Amino acid sequence: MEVIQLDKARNTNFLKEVEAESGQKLSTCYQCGNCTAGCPGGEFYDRQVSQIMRAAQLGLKEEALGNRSLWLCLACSTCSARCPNEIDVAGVMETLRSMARREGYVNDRPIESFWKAFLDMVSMNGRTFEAGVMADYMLRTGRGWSNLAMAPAALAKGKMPFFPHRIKGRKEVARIFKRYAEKRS
Amino acid sequence: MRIGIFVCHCGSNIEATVNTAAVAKKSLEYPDVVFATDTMYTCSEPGQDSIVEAIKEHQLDGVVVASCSPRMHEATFRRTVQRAGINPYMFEMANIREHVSWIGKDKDANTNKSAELVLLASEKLRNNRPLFPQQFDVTKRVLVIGGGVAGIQAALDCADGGIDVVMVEKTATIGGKMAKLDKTFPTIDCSSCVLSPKTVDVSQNEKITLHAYSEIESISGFVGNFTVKIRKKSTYVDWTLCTGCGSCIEKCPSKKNPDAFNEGIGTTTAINIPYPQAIPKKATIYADVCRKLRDGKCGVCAKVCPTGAIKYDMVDEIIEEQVGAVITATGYDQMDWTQLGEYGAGKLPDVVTGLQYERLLSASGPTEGHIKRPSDGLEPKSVVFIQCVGSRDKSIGRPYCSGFCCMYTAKQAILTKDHVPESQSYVFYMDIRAPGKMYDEFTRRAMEEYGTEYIRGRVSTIQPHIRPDGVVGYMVRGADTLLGQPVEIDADLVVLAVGVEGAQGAAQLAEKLRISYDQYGFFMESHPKLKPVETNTAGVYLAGVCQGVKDIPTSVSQGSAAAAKVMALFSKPKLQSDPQIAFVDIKRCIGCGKCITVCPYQAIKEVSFRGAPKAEVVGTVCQGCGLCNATCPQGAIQVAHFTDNQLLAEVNALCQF
Amino acid sequence: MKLAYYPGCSGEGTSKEYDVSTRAICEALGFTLTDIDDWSCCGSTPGHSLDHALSGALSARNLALASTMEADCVVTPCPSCLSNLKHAKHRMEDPAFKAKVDELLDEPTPALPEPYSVLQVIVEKLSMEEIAAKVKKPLKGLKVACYYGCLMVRPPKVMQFDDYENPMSLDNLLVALGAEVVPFPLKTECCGASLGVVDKEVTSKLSGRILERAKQFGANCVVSACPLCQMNLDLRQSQAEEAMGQKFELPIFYYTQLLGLALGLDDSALMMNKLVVSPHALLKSLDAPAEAVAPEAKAEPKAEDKSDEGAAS
Amino acid sequence: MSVLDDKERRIVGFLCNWCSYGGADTAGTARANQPTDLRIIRVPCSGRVNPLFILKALMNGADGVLVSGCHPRDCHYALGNFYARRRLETLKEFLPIIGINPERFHYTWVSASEGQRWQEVVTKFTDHIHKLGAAPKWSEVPALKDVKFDLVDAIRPLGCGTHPALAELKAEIKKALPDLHGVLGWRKGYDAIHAEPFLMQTEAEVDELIWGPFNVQNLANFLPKHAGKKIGVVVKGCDSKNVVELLVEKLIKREDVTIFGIGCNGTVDYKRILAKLPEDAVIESVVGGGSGVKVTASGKEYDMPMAEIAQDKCRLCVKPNAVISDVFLGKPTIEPECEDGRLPALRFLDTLTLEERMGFWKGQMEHCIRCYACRSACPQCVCRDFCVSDSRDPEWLTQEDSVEQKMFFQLIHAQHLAGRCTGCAECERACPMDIPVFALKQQFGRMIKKIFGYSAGLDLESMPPLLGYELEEANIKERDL
Repeated sequence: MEVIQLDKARNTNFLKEVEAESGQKLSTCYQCGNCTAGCPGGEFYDRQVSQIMRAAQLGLKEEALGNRSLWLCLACSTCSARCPNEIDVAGVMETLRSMARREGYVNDRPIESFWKAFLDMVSMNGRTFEAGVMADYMLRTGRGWSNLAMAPAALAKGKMPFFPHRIKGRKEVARIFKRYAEKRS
Repeated sequence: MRIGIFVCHCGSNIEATVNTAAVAKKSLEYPDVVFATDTMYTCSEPGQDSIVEAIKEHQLDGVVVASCSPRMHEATFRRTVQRAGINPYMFEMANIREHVSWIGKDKDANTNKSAELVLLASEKLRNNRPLFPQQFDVTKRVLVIGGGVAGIQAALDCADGGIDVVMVEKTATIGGKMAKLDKTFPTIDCSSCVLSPKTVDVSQNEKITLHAYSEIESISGFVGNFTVKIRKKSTYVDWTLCTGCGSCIEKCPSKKNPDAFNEGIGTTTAINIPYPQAIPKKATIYADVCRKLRDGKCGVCAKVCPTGAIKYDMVDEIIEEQVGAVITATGYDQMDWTQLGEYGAGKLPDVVTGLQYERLLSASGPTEGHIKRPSDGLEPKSVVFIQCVGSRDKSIGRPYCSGFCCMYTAKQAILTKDHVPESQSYVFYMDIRAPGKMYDEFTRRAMEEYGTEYIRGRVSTIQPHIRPDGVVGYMVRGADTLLGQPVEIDADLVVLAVGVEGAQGAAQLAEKLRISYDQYGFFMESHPKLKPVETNTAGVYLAGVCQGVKDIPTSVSQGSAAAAKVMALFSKPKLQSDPQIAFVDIKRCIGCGKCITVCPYQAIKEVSFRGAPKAEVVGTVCQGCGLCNATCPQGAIQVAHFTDNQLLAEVNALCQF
Repeated sequence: MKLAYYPGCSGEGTSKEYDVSTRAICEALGFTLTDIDDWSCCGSTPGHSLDHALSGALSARNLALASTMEADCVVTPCPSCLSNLKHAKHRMEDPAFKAKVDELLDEPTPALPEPYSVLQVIVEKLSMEEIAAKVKKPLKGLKVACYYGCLMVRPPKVMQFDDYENPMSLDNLLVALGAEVVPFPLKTECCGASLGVVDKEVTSKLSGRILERAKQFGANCVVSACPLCQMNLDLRQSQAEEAMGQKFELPIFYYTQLLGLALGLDDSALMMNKLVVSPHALLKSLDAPAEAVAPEAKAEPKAEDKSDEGAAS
Repeated sequence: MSVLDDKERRIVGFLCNWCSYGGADTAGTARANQPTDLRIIRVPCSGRVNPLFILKALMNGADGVLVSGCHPRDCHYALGNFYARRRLETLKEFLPIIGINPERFHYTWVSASEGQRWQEVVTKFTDHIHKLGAAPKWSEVPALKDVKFDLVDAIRPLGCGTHPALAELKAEIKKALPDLHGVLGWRKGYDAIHAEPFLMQTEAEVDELIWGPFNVQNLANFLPKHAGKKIGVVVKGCDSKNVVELLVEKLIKREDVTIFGIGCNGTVDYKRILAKLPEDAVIESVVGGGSGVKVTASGKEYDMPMAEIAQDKCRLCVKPNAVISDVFLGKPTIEPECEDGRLPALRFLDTLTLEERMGFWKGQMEHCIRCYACRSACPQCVCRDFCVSDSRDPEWLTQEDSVEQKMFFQLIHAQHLAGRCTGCAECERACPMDIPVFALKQQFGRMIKKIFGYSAGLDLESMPPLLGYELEEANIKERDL
C-alpha cells in the first residue's frame, strides 16, 4: 500500500461527473457501511461497496473505477433499499461501471463479453436465444465450460431450442443498436 | 417628530457587506429624521449610551436602530430608549443583518436594501404611538404535565419554593421511563434506588397534588391565569380506599395480558399495580382486559378486596384547576421500529428494544434480573447490540441522533457481562457520542474491561436460522467498515437501540397549549440557545425530553430550570400585559360582531354603548394577533403597534406607483 | 380483464413451463392474455448494465407496441423484464432521458403504459378468499419456502409492489392454495443469477445459502416467480449442492404451476416434467391424502386459511 | 425610493413574527444566500394581513407580494393562518380580473426552524418575478375606451302584467301593520317609470304600494337603519337574499322583521327605456301588460318589450321568489334550473388579456366621479358613515382624484363584500356613470363559489366563508412555486 497524497490525488470533476450521471448526491453518504453489510456479492469483491462510495466521495478515480467489484455487482438493489440516506447505491455502481468501460478500465472481462454476446443476439434476432448466447460467449472468452455441465439437463428438458425466434421487427431493433453504436463513437 | 437613526456595524457582521455610513447618510433625507449615525456595536454598553446621549442632545422622540433581528434585540433597545425617557414603543428596528448582510455579498444592493429597510422602519415609527402595559394578578400555582424525572424535579423544586403544584400523569404511576431502567450510566447505580426518594417526596409533599392516570382535557386562559380541565380516567378502584395490599392482583384470573410497564416482555393481570415501588401505590383495572368489565362475568377482585375499593361502575371525571404557569415534561416514546422489515419488523421474538432489555436486566422485571431470551428462556451467550435503529436515518424520515443510546448500550453491554460472565457482546455503531462527564471513559471501560467488541458499521439484516443443535440463532449481517469487510455474527439475542420521538399525544397536547412542535413530536423552545426552557406561549415552560433528546442529568437540570422560571414569574406581585393588543375606536364600531366571530381567544365581547352594540377588547385575554383588525371592514378595531396606518406607511414607503 | 402480455425471451426457452402455466392460470382465473405483437427483448441485465438509454429504448419499443392495444394493463411474468420496463417507464418521465431514448428509436415514443407483474395483478385484483374458493385440489402436505428474489420488490420506489423487506403476496397466495408456508428469512436475498453464466462460484454459493435455509426451516419445496431465480435454483442446484457440500433435492416450482395444480389444471398446462429437480415424488405423496378428503375440499381450505394466516402474522 | 434598476424587482413580503420572520432569521443566521429584492414587513400573524394590503402594494407598483405564516395547525395564535389561507386564496383567484397576474402573489408557510425552506421560497419567488418582469403600471397601460357590452338573452320569460296577488298583499300588510313600526315597499315616483321606496305606516299608505317591473330598489338596504324596531319589508327574490345575509351577519334580528313576498317577473333598466325615447320627451304614463310595457311620452306611445328593457341581472336571475318570507302570496314564479350567470361586463372581461383588463378598468375609472352611489345602494355596505374610504385613521385612501385611488375604493368595496355579496347588482344600477362595478363583486362571488361552494344569502344557518375556516380545506391546495 502507498500513502495517497489526498490533496493532489483528488479529482473533484470526477465526483461531479458521478453525481451528475447517477443523479445521486454522494456527500450524503456518512459511511455507515450498510451497503457493504447487505451486499450479496460482497464476499467476492476486492473492494467493498462502501469503500467504492468513499473513493468516489473523495474523488479518487483510480480507486473507484479500477476494481473487480463493479463487474460482480448483481444489481439486486439491496444496498439502495437499505441506505439510510436514500442514495441509490446500485445506481452509483452502475454509473461507475459504465464509466469504467468508457475510460478503458476494463478489457475483455468475461462479464462484458457475456453482455456483448447477449446483446448481439438481441440485435440480430430481436430476441435472445440461450444456446446462441452461450456458444458466442464461450467462443469469445474460452470460458464458461462449466455451463456445459448444465447443458444436457437443459437440453433434455427441451429448454434450449437450437434456433432463435426471429421477430418481424428485428431490423427496427437492430437500428436501435446501430444508433447507439454511432452515438458512442 | 424628531427621529434618530442608528446604523450598526455589528463588528464586521454588517459592515463587511453593507456601507453603513452611506445608509446613515441616506436616511437623513427621510421625513422627520433629524439625526443619523453609524455605530460599531449598538447593543454594547457604549452603543446604548450613545443612543441615550443622542436622544438628549437632539431632543429625539423616536429612534430607529438598523442592526440585527428584532427577535434578538428589540427588548434591549426598548429599555435603552426608555432609559432616555422615550416610550419604548416609539422605537423601531430595521433588520439589516439576518435579512441583509448575512444573506448576500452584493454590497451595493445590500446598502440600498438597508437604506430602504430604514425608511420602512422610520415611516412606521412616524405612525407609532406611546403604549403602556396593563397590570394583572397571577394565580401562584403551577401545573406540571408528566411525572417522569424531569417533571418530578420541576414539581419538587417549585414546591420547595413554596408554590402549589398540580401534577398530571398519564399512566397509573409516576417515575416515567427512568423507573423502568435497571441501572444508570456512567455510575451503574440502581435507577429506581435513585428515583424512589423523589417519587416518595412527590406523594408526601403537601404542596403537590398528584393526579395519576389522568390527562389534560383542555387549557384556556393566559399567563398567570390558566384554567385547566383534567380528565381523571376511571381506574375502577376507589383510590381513597385502596391500600395497595395486592390481594386483588393475586386473585385476578385474567393473567395473560401484555405488561406495559415491562414493555410487553412478560404478562400481567387485568387489575394491577405497575411495579412494587409505584407511586401512588394503588391498583387500576384495565377495562379492555378485565373479564368483569368486558364480559360481565368475574368480580373476583371485588370479593377479595378488604376495603371494598373496587367500583366497576366508575366513570371518567373531569376536574378543573386554576394555575398561573404550566411546565410540560411529557418525555418521549420509542419510534415505531416495527416498520423496519430488515430487523424482523417486531416479529422475531429475540430481537428486543433497549427498554425491553432494561426490564430483562432489572431485578423487578419479568425474569427477576436473570437475562433470559423471550422465545425459549435461553441465557444468551452472544448478544448483539445495534445502534441508531430509527435514528440518523433519512430514509425513514428520522435524520436526528437520539442522543443517549450510545451510552445506555455501553451500560447494557457492561451489565450483560456482569450477569453472564461467559457472554460476549458486540455493538454495531456508526459513531460513539459520549460527550458527558465521565461518558467517554465509560464506553472505553465497556471495551477495555468488559471485552465488548465495537464494530463500526450498520447492520443490514437480522435473519433467523436453525443451528445444528436445533436452537434458533439470529444471523446478524453487518459490515466492519474499518476492516472493509462484511461480517456476520450468530447471536442468541439482539438488542436494538431504538430511536426516540416526542411522547404519543404530544402534538395534541401542544395544540391545547398553543405551543409549537416539530414533525417528531418535540416541543419548540422559544430560542434554541438563549431560551431553551421557555416556549413562545408566555407562561408555558418545557422540561426534559419533550423538548428534545437528553439524558437523565440534563432532564433533571431542565426540570429545575423550568421551576426557576416559574418562581421568577411568580415572584412579581402583578404581571404586566403586552400593550400590543387590539383596541376599539368606539365611534367607528358599528357592532357587527365580525371581530367577535373570528377572535381565537374570545377576547372581544359585545357591550352596549348608549343603546348601540359595540365591541370591547378584554385586554388581559387578547394576544394581539390582529385577526380582528384584518376582519373589521371599517377598521374600527386596530391592533396597537401593528395598526392599518402603521402597515400602510410601510407599504406606501415601498410602493409608490 | 384484458391484459397485454409480454412473455419475455426466457419463456421461449429455459422457462417454457412458466410461460405455459402463466397462460393457463390466467385463463382459469378469468384474465384474457393477448401477446404484444412482435415483441422484442428488453435487453435484460446486459442492457441496463451497459447503458440506460439503450435499455430504455429496447423496453420502450415494447411498451409503445402495448400502448396501441386495447388492454386494461400490460403484464409480464418475468421480474427481470418487469424491472427493465418499469425503469424505462419511470426514467422516461424525465424529458432529457426521453430525448436520449428517442434518438435511438425510429420514432419518438408515445405516452407509455405502466407495466405490472402477472403476480401483482392476480393478488391485487382477486382476493385470497376468491382464489381459495376456486381451489379444487388443496396443496396439503406441501411445505413451501416462498422465494421472491431481489428484482420483484426492489428498488421499492420503482417496483411499487409489496413490502420490500418482507413481501407476503406469494405467502398469502400459497396459504390460500392450502399449502403450508414455512418461515423463510431469505425471501428477497439475491441468488446471483445475473452472474450465473460467468461466475459459477458466486452464484452457487448465493443459491446454496438460499436452499440451505429453506431446508433448515422445513421446506420440502421452493416457490419462485422469477425465471432467472428458478433456473439458478433448479438447473444449477447440483452446483449449489457441490458448493455447500450437502444435498438439497428441493423442487423449485413456479408459483403458476402450483396455482394451476390447485385449480385442477392438466399437467399439459403445468409442465411439471420440465423441472430439473423432479417434483414427482413430492407431488405423488400429496395425491393420496388429497383424494381422501376430496369431497369436502371446497369447504376446508377456508378454515385452514384462517388458522394459517394467524400463525403467519 | 426605487429598486436598483434592472437588477432588482420590487417585492414586498408580509411575514408573521413567530414562524416565517423567525425562519428568515434562521436562514440569515445560517448565511443562506438569497436574492436582495425582498423587503419584509413584519406582522404579528398571517391572519393580520388584510388582503387589501396586498392589493395596495400590487396597485401601487409592487412586482410581487409574498405572504408567509406558520404552517396550518401550527399558528402561534392557533387559528390566524386558517383564516389567512381562505382570504389569501380568494384574493389570488380574484386578481386576474383587474389585470394583475396572480403569479405575482404567492402565499406559503415557513416555520421558524425552516431556514433552508425560506431560502428556497425567496429564491424561487424572486426568480419567478424576474421571469415575469416589471409589473404593468396603471399609469402606463392604454385605457380601453368606449366599451359596449352585448345584451344577454333572458333565461326565463319576463313579464309586466299587474300581479294578481297585489290586492291580497295589501290586505295582509294592513293586517300586520298594527304590530309593526312600518312596512317597507315601493310607490310611484316622480314619473311613471320611476318607483320610490317608502315606509308604509297607515292603511292609506299601504294603498299606494305598487308591484311590478319598476320596483328596482333593493329594500333590504333600509333594514339596518330600522334595526331594533319591528318592521316589515316587501321583497323581490334578490332583495330577500340580502335579508338573509343581514340575518346571517346578525345585523338585524329575525324576530324584528316580517317579510312579504310575491314572485317577481323581472325589473327594468330605466336607462334602457329612456334610451328609446327622444331626449326631451316627458313621460306621461306607463301601462304594463304581458311581456312588455307601453310608455306614453310627450303624446306618443312606445311599445317596449321586456326582452329589450329588463335589467341584466333579471335576465339571468334564478331566484325570482323570496328565499325567505313570512307571507308569500300568489303563485311562485318558475325558477330556471341553472347557475347564476355572468353579467355582460364579466363576460367581456373574461375575453380580455391581463393587460387589456387593467386598461379596461383604467378606462372605466376615468369616468368615476367618486360619488359613492354604489356604496349607498349596497345593502351589505353596513359601515355607512364609517366607511374606511372617508377615514384618516385608518387612511386607506387619499382624496386625490386619481384612477388608482378610485380603483382602490372599488377594490375595498369588492373585498369587503367577498363571500357576503348576494349579487343584487344595485351598485352597478346606482352608478350614474354606468361603470360596471358589479363585475368585481361577481368575480369574488364566483371564486368564493369555486373554492367554498358557497353563495351568499341563501341559507340562514351558513357563515360567510371568509369569517370561518376548516382545518383541512377541500379545495385549497398548497402551491409550489
